[in-house]
Amino acid sequence: MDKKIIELLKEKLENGEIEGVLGFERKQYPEKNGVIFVNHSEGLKRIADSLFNTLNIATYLGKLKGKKVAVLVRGCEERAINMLSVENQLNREEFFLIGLPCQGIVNIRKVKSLYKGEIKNIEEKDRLIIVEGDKGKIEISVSKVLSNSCLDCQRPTSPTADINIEGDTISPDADFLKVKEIESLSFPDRWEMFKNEFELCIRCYSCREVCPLCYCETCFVDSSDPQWVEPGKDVSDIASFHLIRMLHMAGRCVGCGACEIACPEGIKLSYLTSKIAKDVKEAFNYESGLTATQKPALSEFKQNDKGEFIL
Amino acid sequence: MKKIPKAEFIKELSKWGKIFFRTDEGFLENNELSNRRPSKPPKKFVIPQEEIYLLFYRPEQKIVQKEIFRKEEKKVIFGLYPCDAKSIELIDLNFLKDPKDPYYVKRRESLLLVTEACTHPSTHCFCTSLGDSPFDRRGDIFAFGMKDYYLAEPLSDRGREAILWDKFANATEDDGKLLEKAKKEIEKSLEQFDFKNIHKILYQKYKDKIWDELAFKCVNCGACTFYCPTCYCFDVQDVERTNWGYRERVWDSCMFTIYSLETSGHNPRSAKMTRLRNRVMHKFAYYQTSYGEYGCVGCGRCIDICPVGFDIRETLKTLKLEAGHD
Amino acid sequence: MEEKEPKILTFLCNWCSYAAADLTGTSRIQYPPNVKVIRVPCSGRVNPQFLVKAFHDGVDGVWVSGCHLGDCHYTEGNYYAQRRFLIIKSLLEYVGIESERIHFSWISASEGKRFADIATKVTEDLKKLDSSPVILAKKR
Amino acid sequence: MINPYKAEVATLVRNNFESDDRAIKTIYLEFENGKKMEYIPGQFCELSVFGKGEAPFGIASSPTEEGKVLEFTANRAGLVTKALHETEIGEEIGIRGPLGNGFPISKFTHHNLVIIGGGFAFTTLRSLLVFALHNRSDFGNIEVIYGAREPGLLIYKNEFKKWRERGDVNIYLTVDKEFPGWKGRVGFVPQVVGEIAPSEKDAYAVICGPPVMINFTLPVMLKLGFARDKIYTSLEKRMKCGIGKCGRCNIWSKYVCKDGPVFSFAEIEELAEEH
Repeated sequence: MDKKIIELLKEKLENGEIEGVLGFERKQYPEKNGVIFVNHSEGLKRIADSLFNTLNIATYLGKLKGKKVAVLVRGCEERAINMLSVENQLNREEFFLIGLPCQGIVNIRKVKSLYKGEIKNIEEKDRLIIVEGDKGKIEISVSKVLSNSCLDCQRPTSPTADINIEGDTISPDADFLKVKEIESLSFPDRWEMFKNEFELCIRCYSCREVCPLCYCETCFVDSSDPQWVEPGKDVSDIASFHLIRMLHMAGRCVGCGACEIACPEGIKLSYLTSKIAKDVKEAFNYESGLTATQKPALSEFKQNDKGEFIL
Repeated sequence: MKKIPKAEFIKELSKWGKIFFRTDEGFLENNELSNRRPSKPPKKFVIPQEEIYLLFYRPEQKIVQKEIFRKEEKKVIFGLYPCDAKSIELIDLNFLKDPKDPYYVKRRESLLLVTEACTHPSTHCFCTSLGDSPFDRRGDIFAFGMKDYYLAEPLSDRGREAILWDKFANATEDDGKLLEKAKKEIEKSLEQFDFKNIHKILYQKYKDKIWDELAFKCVNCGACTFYCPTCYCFDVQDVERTNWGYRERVWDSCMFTIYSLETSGHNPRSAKMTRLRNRVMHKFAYYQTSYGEYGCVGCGRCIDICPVGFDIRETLKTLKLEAGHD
Repeated sequence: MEEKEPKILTFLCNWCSYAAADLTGTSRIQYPPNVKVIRVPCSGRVNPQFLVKAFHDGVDGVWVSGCHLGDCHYTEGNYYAQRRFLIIKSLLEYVGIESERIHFSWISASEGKRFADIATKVTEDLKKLDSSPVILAKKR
Repeated sequence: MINPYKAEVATLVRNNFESDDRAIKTIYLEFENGKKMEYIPGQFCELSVFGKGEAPFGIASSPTEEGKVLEFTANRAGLVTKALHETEIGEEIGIRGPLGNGFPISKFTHHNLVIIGGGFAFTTLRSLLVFALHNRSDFGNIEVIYGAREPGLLIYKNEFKKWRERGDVNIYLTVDKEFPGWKGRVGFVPQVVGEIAPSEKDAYAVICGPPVMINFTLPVMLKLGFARDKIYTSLEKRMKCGIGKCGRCNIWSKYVCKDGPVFSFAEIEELAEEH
C-alpha cells in the first residue's frame, strides 16, 4: 500500500475524522483475500491492494451504516457505491473514498487451468503472477488470467473518488469480444452454450449475495406468490433466475465480475453481464455509476431512444 | 484384514453394483481414482438436490396422491475418504431416527460405502482437530491402498456380504505395520488444532459480541452449505399445473433469509450474523447435544469454496481464545 | 402432419392497443386466434420478467403492444417500456430465443386494421419456426 | 414403512369467518375415511392444499368435542393460507398429524389455569380451554385473558359469550384502544394481565400470541410470582417437514416441530434471541 495513503489514513483515524478503514486483507494462497474493517492505525498494515481482491467492496458498506468510513476502491467499486447512492441505499457523502489504480483481478480458475499441478503459493509482481507448486515454478502474465469482466472493463479508475492514487491500470478496451463471438452464433448454438453453463448452477445464490447491487430485501427468486422461479434443478428455472437477475441488473451492473469469480461452479456470468453492459452502452450510450446522481439506464429515457425493433 | 489385488477388488465390487470412483470433482462412474479429496461431497447419493416425492392429480372428482420412489440401482461409492464416509453416517442420524424417512432409507440401502484411508489430505483439512483420523474405519468396507494391493476389511453386514472375503489371503503383519506407519505419518502432517470441546465454548459464547466481528466477512450465500457433506436441510414446495401437481424437496440453506422467515413476516434469524452463528452452532454444538457427535467432519470444503474467504477453523480458534483457552 | 398452433401471450395496454383490438372485433376484421390477450394499464406495466415467466410456462411467443410514443395515457410509460423491451429482446435472443418469438408494437385505438395485420404477422412469424418448444419452457 | 410425508385426505365440511375483516377464517375438516384423530390440545397438523403447499396449523378443536370434526383457524397471509381460505366446502385438504408435543395436560390437572392469548393465536388455547371445560372438575380456577388490536379481530366471539355465561371461568377480553361500541376492557394484554394479577398459587399459565406480546407479558408474569417452569407457551416457526428432519425450526438443538411447539419458559429461557 502507498505510504502516503497510510499516513493520511492514520491521521484521519487518530483525529477521529473516520471511524475505520475498509479494505482487503492479503492472504497466502490457498486462503482467500477477504474484506477487513480496521479501526486502529496498527491494523492498517493488514490492508493490501492485490490482484486477488475478487469481491466488490461496496457489498459490505451496508454492514457499516452510520459509520464514517474510509474505503479503498477500484473503478467498479466506486461506481457501485455511486449506484447505491443513486438508489438511496447509502449516502455517498458518508464515505471517504480512496481510488486505487486497478490492474484488474485474477480469476483463480484460469490460473488453475494453466498450472497443471497442486499450487502451493502465488506471488504477485508487477504484471506477473508467480505460481509455485509440485510442478515447479512458473510465471504467468496477468493478462492471461484476468477475470472476464476485467477484459470488458470500461473504466478502471474511480470517476468520483475523493482522492485517486496514481498508477498503472489495465487498458479500458471494452471491446466485448466474447459477447460479439456469442452473438455471431446461431440461436441453437447460443442456447447449447448457455444451457451448459446454467446446468452447473446449484442455486447457492453466491452471485446474488456478493453483488453490491443485489440488495433487495426479498429477491424475486425467493418470492412464492407470485412464484417467478420454481424450485429445483431444472434448467428452465435456473435460466429464468439468471435472466431475470440480469434484467434487474441492466443499466445498473458495474461489471465488477464478483459474481463470476464467487460462483463455486464457475458459471460464466460475465457473458451475461458484459452483454447488458454492451447493450446499454450501444443503445443508450450509458455507463452505470459514473456519478452519484446519474439514474440507472432503465429509469430514464430520451425522446430519440432506439426503437427500430418495435413494429 | 485381507490383501486383495487392486483390479480384483474392483471386479468383485462391481458385482455388487455400479461403481462410482473418487475423482477430483466428485464421485463419478468409469473413472480412475484420484489422489485428492473430491471438491464435491458424496451427499447427492443420499439426498439429491431435487427430489419429487409426491404426485397429485385429479382424474375425476377426487384427488389422487402418489408417492414417487425412484428406482434406486445398487451403487458402490468407491474410495470415500473417512471424512466423507462419516458425513453420510452423520446424515443418517437425522434421517434414520424415528420417524424414518422412507425415501432416504431406500436410497441408503442401495449404497455400499467403500472407504479408503486418506493419504492425501488437502490444505484445508482439519479432521484430526475434531478427534477424527484420516485412517478412521468407517463405511461398509475399509481399504488401504498400497502399490498393487488393497488391504481391506468389512465393517458392516453389507460389507461382509458384498464380497467373498474368504477367497483372499490374509494381510501379513508387515502389511499391518505399513498401514500403522502411514497412519502416523499422515496424522502428524495434518495441522492440529484442538476443537474437541468446542461445543462448551460455543454455548458459553453464544451471546458474545465477537460474533458480529466473526460474521463480518460472510455475505450469507449458500455455497458452504451446499458443498458441506453433512448439511442436509431441505425445503418442501409444491408445484402446480392444470389438474396435476407435485410436491418436491430441494436443498435449502440456513444462510438464506427465507429459510426461517415466517408467514407473519417475523424472522427469528433476520440478522445475517444470527444465521451464520446458527450454522456454526448447529455443526459444533447442537449436533453434539443431540447426537454426541459434531456435525462437521473437517473436510474443509466450506473453506475451499467460500467466495469471501471465511474460514471456520479461524472462527473456532478465535472463539477458543476469547473463552480463555489456548 | 398436423400444424402446431402457436400460443402467443399478448399484453395490450388498456388505452390504445386493447381498444384497437376491440375495434378490430367490432369492425369484423379477422385476426388469428393464437393471440391470447392480457390487458395491462400501460405497456410500461409489463415487467420484462413477465416474458421470461411466460416462456418458462410454455408459451411459444410473446407480443407486447402500447400506445404510440407521445400518446401514452401516462405521458411517458411507453418510453420506459421501450428501453426495457430493447434490453429484454436483446438478452433473450442472446441466450438463444429466436427473434420471431418476441414482438413489440405501438398501435393506437383507431388502428383496428393495423392490429389485425400485426397479429397476423406475429402468428405467421412463429409458424415459420420449427415446432420445437421454446428453450426456456419447463418440460414438466 | 409408513411414509410420514404423505398426507391423509380430509374434506372441508364447514367454514366461517372469525374476524370482521374476513382475514381470519375457521375451517372444519373431516377425514374422508371416517377416521377420528387422536390428539391432545396444543398439537398441530400440517395442512396442505395440493399444488399450493403445506403449512403448520395448531388444532383449535378439542379431542373432547363430539364428532370427528377437526377445527383450524387460519389468518390469510401467505400462499397456503390464501389457498385454504379459497377452498370450498366439499373440497379436499391434505392433513398430516397430529404433530408436536401438545400441552402437558397431566401437569395442569388439579391446578389453576391462567390462559393468556393475543390476536389469532388463540387457536390451541381454544383447544386447551374447551378441553378443560369439558373436564371442569379436574381443574381449579380458570382465568382467560385474551386481547386483540380491535374488537373486530377478536376470534371465537360467540363462544366466548357462552363460556362467560357458564360462570365457572373468568374471562377478560381486551382491545388495544377505545373503539365505538366496545364496552369491555381497553389496554394491551401485558397491562391487563398486570391489572387482573392472577395468582400464581397452584397455577400454571399458558401464553400464546405474537412475539412482542409474549416478550412484554412474560416479565409481568414473573413479577406476579409465576416460576418460569410454570409458564408455558406455544412457539411459531417456519416449518416444512413437521417431523424434525428439514432443519429450519430449531431453537438451539431443539426442533419446535418435534420437541415443541409447547415449551415452558424454563426450557427456552436461554434461547431468547432466536424466537
